[in-house]
Amino acid sequence: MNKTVKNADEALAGLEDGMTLALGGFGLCGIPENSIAALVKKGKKNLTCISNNAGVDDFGLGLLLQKKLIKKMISSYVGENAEFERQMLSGELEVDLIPQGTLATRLMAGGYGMPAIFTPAGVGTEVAEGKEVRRFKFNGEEKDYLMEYAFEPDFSIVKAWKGDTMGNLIFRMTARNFSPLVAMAGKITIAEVEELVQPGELNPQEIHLPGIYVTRIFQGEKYEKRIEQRTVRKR
Amino acid sequence: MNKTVKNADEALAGLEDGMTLALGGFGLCGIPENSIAALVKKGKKNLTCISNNAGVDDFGLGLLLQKKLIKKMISSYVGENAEFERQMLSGELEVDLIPQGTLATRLMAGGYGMPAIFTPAGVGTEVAEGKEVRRFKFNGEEKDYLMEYAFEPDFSIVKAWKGDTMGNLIFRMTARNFSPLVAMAGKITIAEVEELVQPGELNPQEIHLPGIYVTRIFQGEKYEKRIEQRTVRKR
Amino acid sequence: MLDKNGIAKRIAKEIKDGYYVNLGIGIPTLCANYIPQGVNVVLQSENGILGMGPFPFEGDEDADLINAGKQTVTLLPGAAIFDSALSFGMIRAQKVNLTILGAMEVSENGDIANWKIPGKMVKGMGGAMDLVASAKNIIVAMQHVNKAGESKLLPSCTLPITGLRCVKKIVTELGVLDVLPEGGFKLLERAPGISVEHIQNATAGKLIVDGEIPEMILD
Amino acid sequence: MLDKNGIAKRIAKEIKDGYYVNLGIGIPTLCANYIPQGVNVVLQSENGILGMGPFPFEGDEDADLINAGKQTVTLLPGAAIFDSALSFGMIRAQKVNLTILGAMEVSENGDIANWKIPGKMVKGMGGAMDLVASAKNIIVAMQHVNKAGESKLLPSCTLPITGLRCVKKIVTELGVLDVLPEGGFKLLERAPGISVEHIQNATAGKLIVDGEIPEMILD
Repeated sequence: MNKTVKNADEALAGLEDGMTLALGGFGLCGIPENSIAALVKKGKKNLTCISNNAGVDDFGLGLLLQKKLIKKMISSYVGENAEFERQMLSGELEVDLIPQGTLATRLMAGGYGMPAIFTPAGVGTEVAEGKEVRRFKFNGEEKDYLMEYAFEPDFSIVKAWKGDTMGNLIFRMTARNFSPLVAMAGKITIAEVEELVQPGELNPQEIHLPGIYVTRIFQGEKYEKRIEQRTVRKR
Repeated sequence: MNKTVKNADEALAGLEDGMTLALGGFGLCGIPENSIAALVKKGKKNLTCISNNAGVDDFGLGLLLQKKLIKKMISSYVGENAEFERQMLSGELEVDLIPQGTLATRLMAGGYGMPAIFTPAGVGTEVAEGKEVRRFKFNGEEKDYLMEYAFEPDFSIVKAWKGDTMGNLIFRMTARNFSPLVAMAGKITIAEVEELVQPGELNPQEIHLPGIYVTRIFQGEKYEKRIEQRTVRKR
Repeated sequence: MLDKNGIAKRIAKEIKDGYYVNLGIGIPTLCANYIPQGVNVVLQSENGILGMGPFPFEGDEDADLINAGKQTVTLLPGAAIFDSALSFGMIRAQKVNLTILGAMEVSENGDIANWKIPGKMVKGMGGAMDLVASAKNIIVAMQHVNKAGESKLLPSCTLPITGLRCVKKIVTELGVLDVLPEGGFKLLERAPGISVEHIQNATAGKLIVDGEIPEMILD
Repeated sequence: MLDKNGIAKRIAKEIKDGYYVNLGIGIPTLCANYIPQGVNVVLQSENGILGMGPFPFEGDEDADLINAGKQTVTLLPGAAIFDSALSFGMIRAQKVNLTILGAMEVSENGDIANWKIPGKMVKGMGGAMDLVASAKNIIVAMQHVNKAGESKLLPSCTLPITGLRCVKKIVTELGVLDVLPEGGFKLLERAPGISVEHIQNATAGKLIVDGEIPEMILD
């Protein structure tokens, strides 16, 4: 069961204009750098991208925005990105802002085969418009919940720290973030890894995402791992 | 943030007659042996137990059944237990049999703050009686799902392999099973561990259940780890 | 007429390279022994394993490593361990390509009954209801008739249902049958030495015999 | 009148031993610097950390270890890392004892607006809507009035709502106020040198002044 492909280009086989992509990462942390570069090169248009953030002007999903490849972003937090702002305000780019926990849980729901979930996030706000509201008693409290639907992206693209050729993934530190959830939601799931190893080299107990969710895997050529907010203490 | 208690007895402080308990384990694999022994000693009655299985006659939850401490079992698979059968057929013991995935997901829903979930398991069967059925399109297919409610046990009791004093847990092999889900659902959660370590001794990336879900933790005195079906190959 | 290993052997031919497979208790478990050379499959056990291996060598049993039948097992290289919620999550999300399980009855529209006999001690459905409600591809391994000689392939199930319209294929000691979406058991193959008439007599539900029915080839 | 650090210092007194706390961006982040000795707390960051530590020493930054504000951070002993779904799971399940965040407006019934100004570039709600919808105990850290001198404590919010009836306590540069379940801002403490009248003038919503209002004690 070898899921290895040569590179990002080969991994993206089958991607078409107008498809929906989900991408892992939080800010610039844990983003699939090599796949994003390949997406830019490939130039498929009118993409809908599900990703917590939209990158910065010259890195991450910002690179796709510059090429005007994205029709719609589904995110919880954007900004830090002038081209994004320009496209959004001019109406070139559709933006669907949703609560961060809702985003994460809708991806998880896709991977868990649950067509919908309930969350209190957004009740009474414009996020609730047009959505089904339902009252539940939970944790000793009666309150309203929104019903939110699972995401089912055509392609899911994530970066992991280590992966084996069967697709089992281990993430490093907070580069985990949305990535396992993104990976489990995809109809086709691409994992790029910093280190690709043979089956048996990862401890079965330490795997964050079982390979059954991964369709194609490759070792990324290089990783810049840019830091968005370098905050430090003096020694 | 030290959650250590001396032993199972101390961990069970606050347990009362008639409460609902969820217990980790699959068959006899990964069951909280020391806590079960303490429950027998404590003798609180009319307990409702949520557990995938009900143990065997002389081990696991079978020990509570012998003492007639359990009023109701919520499980996916029972049997292998003559006393269980006797109490069930005589009507002394209520038994609510539910699909295994439903059991797991209802526990998870408790820990994830989701009051209800949807699953296709049991649609069209007697499990669906009295439950809300809802049609969704998911994965290219329209089908019916049951709405099932989150579990909110008064006490959750699990056994882990390693844990630190802050309650972070790591499970070994398939002794993981329901245990992280049980642990996250409890109003009060007790973890007994084979090895209790200091904060910093566990790798933060390898933790299966973050300590925020654990109320009390102790190192079990000893573990028998009985095997239910010893199946082997000849060398 | 096939014995249990024969049924398992025939079903194993349905397992394709690259499949993730969940094997139920009994005959389905035996299928693992007959997976053809060169066919790479990963076995899922719903208590939280992908990459389940054979039973351990004597003395190597690990109480913390069992399958959904509570039997001691081993892991193969590339295995992964997870909790029960994720296990049924991947089942519900239809990431498991094939589910093989036993049945007490199957109806001609694909309903399955395999968890409960009213009036008898009920042990529970375990993961069966989740599996049959979710899997896209379900093969039933069972005897064609019960111990009383009554057909288990029925117009409709008489026992409490485990799942509706879910069984796609049935392999019994007598033959191989597809359950058609429009209803009916379509006979595909006969077991060695078994006549169509024999199968017809053992099938209470609607049997569809279309043209010559070949004898199955096992090796 | 308190500066930002003063507000953070006062809020830090609300953090009790054994609390799991989520700190928003801005003033709330500063609270971590003033947690009293002997009070053990665990900081949660919604991108997947329990046990977040201070910023790293220069040169120790790790691109894979950031907080929800995308700042490089460290882990303390006993930390745990998890994915975003579990992170919001524990928030929704109310395992996080205290959430401290900023606001543009708070209404006298506890509604909060802090994510969107119509007509301006909208950056998104991030995790704020999840946090305010779920947390049992929410303290808002903010300025009492905006840059135009208008009160941010209102009869009802004028900006798009982030969450309904969720704020329990507000600490501003002028004082400490509880939001009462039946509605109204109950003044609990005045900032050093600030009069009740000053606070009354800066509060557009219903202010409840019951008896003598003490000046706050910060050390």
